[in-house]
Amino acid sequence: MMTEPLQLETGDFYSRHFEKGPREDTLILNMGPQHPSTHGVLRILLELDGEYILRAEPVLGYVHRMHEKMGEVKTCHQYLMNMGRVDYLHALAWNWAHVGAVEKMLGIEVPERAEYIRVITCELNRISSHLLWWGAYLLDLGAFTPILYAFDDREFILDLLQMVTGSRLTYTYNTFGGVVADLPGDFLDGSLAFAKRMRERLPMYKDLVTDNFILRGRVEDIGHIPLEMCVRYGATGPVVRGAGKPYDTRRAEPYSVYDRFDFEIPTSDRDDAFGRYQVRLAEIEQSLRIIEQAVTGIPAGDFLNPKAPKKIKLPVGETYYAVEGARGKIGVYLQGDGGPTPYRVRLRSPTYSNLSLFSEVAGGILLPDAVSILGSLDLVIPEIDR
Amino acid sequence: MNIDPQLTRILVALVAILLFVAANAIVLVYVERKVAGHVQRRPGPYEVGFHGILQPVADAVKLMGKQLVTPGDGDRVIFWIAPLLAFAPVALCLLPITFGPRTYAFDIDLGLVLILAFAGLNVLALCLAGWGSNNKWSLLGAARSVAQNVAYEIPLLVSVLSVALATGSLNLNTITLTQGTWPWQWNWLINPVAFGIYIICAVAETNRAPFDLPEGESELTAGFHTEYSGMGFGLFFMAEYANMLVVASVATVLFLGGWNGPGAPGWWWFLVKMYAVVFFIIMLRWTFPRVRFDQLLNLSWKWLIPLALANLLVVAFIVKL
Amino acid sequence: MGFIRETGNAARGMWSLAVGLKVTGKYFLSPQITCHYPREVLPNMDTFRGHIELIAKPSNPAKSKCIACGSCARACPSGCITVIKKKAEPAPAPEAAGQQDESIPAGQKKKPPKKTAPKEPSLFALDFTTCSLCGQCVQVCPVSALRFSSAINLAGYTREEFHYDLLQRLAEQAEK
Amino acid sequence: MSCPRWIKDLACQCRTECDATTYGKDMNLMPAPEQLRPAAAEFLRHGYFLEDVTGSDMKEGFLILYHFAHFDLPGRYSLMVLVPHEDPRLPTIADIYQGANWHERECYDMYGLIFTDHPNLLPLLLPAETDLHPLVKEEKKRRLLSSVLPLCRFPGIPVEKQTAESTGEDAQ
Repeated sequence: MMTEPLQLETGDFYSRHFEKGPREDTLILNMGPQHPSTHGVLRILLELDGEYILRAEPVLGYVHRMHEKMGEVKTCHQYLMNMGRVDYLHALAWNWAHVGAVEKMLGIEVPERAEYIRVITCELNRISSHLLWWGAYLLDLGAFTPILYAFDDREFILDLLQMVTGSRLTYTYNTFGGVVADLPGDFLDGSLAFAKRMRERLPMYKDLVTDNFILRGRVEDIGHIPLEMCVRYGATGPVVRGAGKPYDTRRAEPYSVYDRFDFEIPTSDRDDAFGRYQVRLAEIEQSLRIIEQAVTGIPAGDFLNPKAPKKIKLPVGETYYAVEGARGKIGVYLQGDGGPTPYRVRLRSPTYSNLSLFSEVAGGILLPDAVSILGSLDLVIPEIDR
Repeated sequence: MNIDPQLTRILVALVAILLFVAANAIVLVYVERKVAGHVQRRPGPYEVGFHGILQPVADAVKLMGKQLVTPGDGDRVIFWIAPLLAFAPVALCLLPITFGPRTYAFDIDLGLVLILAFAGLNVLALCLAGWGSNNKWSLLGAARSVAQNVAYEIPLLVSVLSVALATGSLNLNTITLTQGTWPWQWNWLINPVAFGIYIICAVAETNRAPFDLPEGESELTAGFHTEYSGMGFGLFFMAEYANMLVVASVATVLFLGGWNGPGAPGWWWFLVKMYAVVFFIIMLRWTFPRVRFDQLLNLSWKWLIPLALANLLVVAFIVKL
Repeated sequence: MGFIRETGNAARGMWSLAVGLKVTGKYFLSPQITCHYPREVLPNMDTFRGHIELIAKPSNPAKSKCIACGSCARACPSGCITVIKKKAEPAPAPEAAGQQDESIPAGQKKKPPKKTAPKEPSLFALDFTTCSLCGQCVQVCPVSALRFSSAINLAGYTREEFHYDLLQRLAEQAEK
Repeated sequence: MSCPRWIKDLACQCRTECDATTYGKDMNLMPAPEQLRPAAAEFLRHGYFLEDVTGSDMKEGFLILYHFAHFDLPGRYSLMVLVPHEDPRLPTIADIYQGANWHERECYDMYGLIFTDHPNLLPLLLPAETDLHPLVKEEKKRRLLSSVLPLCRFPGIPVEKQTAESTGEDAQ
């Protein structure tokens, strides 16, 4: 007996909007929300002619949790834990952004040692985010082994950060006026040992992958994002540095003690996926340099400003605080009205703007190239949907 | 009624080969996962049986246990013929292969032609699978597999032809005999270009390693076997390993001197060389990313075919001298 | 001319593939680095933050330092802590109460001095299903009666198995 | 902080300087809705990129902030547009800054702001069928503009002090 197929009404709200009249031989395809290479619940509506993409339209909102409404309902202390869940790959940068915004508004001054601790842990977190990006990008391109080698190194960072913060992915370590706990004894030389080991491993990354003939073919000369497009879309981070502009919030709007360390802002002049790839690998080395300088230069002293207020009442006014995350400029915009909860919290997530330029870049490319470009943008979908 | 002794011999050989292939497929699944594990510095299957020996058996039982699902308004007949068709030609391909001086199933003069004829049947199975499962992703996978196999069939034939031309016969036994006992007398050093082209085409023909585009997981969510689960997927999986066996055994016969070997020549040398080639193909998979589709075709049409033809000319010229 | 450069690129490409194979070959032969979880356990499990637990009084391990002020319950963003203060004993000893009544002239009826409720929780429950381990309760506790346990291997079939009664847990620890 | 000359004489209703140390911004410009597009075009011409578009619900109406920053020059400038509650309509800048396309769709999601001739004004983050705007506050919770952003002057909005009791009372 033949069960007659369910009469599903074809497509949903978005695919009906995506269809533009009768099509002769093109194919409307849903890439996502369950797709192995969209790094989470991102759905992209594609109109394919054979394997060439005519039109692409990302559809968002599958992992939207309304972080900004929570910001208006919770007190500042309670909102700290949300920051770790917005972008779990670089949670400490988001922690720092929110804490920095409130400190700037209230004028809480952070002791030296806390600033150094924040720099070290944030840079370690940036390296772990770049390592995971590298492994996942290679997985998208079909190489199964590099992600295991990247996780081999990343485990060291997670152990170090677990020693300090107690958790491995979603940290709530920075608090208003400093950090929650002081560094345990063996953290500093642990991070130095990690830096040394990582430097020995980077040539292996280069031999196995960067010089690989097949990878070069898959990554070079696709996904050209010129600087002018970065301006129109507001793309920041490795995307704009890949386009040749050394724009890094740690240098453009120096915050905390970053102006004491000397590190360069790696850029590349080829503005394609391989340029962004090179920029991120170079950034791992720069972060190692920062960590080493910070570890040698960390002063003693208290890790939390004793006069930091226990109950935070945001004063009247607004503030905007930007931090350099692994994926770009993270911004927290607060409006206070004197009450215990902020009046408005706005989270500027870098991947949101980085992904918005995909539909312009994706015109006329092959499907595997679209996967490669998405990988080179280093997407974290919860950060886009917030 | 008397049955022609030749026929009984072929039937017995077919059954033996099918058993050999089935056993090998199970072993190769285990070997591949162990190699993948060790390359990624993890133990690989460890829990089921001692060091995971029974893992392939557990997988097979699990796959058999699963419900046979046909996708909604997919073509039921084509959908279920495809896996059978993928597995069928393997036994025939291994028929003329001479495993040892006396252990061969069927000594016919056109052994090579028989193998290459049936090797092409695999692409039909992938195409039917892609078309039958009424899924956009499988359709893309099927289209890719057809273009890929067509593109890589020609350089395969031409490189094999150059070897056959050099030895003067298409009979696998004579090809093995013409190669001496020592490695430098084998064809892979006499005719290295053909060997290189053959290996690349062999890997592409079985949709393995850098050329696994028809079932490119990260792009096409599993390509032509997206809708297959249970024994349908199991058969495709076994077919892939069986084809790898075919390709490796043809490589050993043509280029690595078949059962010749320094010590006492025999079928064990053949197995050692075959598994070496299989190990190389497995290692390829765990090292390289996937090639893009147009690069795949460019590689064949622009590089391998001209190179193979040039090689054929050179070999013909040398043979003429 | 282009053809020479092409073959040059191809040759370098082939060499890079060989280098890649050498790297994976080297790692194929090097020892494994993973830890077989059920048989071996990583040494740094104690620094990992499990769910919160009460700290016992130095004097009496069965009693917690908690004064049931409820500031942790208020500070918790997901409201997963419920603290109930212990009630005062309902009936003060009859003769003590009766005697005070006569001594006070009937006119100014002073309430008998109520026995003050002891500063202890009668119930300290944690709903670990919604806890996000942010540590606000540990920070905000005036007498620092809470800390993170290192209970990591938590498994359960129903949601209720993750509703912990921390007082009972403290009592069990006291016996050990 | 010296603001570039061309920002000082941008056509807008009024502007206030603010020091970057506490506000993180150098100048707030308050253009009228119809002056928004030329101001945005002017910012693009000088190479400023749009950081984000933020909505905020005040007593007087919806306040929409556009933050601009530059890859080379320091300083952040914001355009603030006030739109009444009953008719939340303002021109889109998605054709000038394509990055604003999503931001505006998100403001449409959260506040119900209508951006006239936006290329595809569909809900971005919230489910398409439901028509709810979560970030719109109840009337009781809304604050006067002057009590949240004292530096902002909009013509026609009297700058009377918000009565003391409402700022202090607990928002919970």
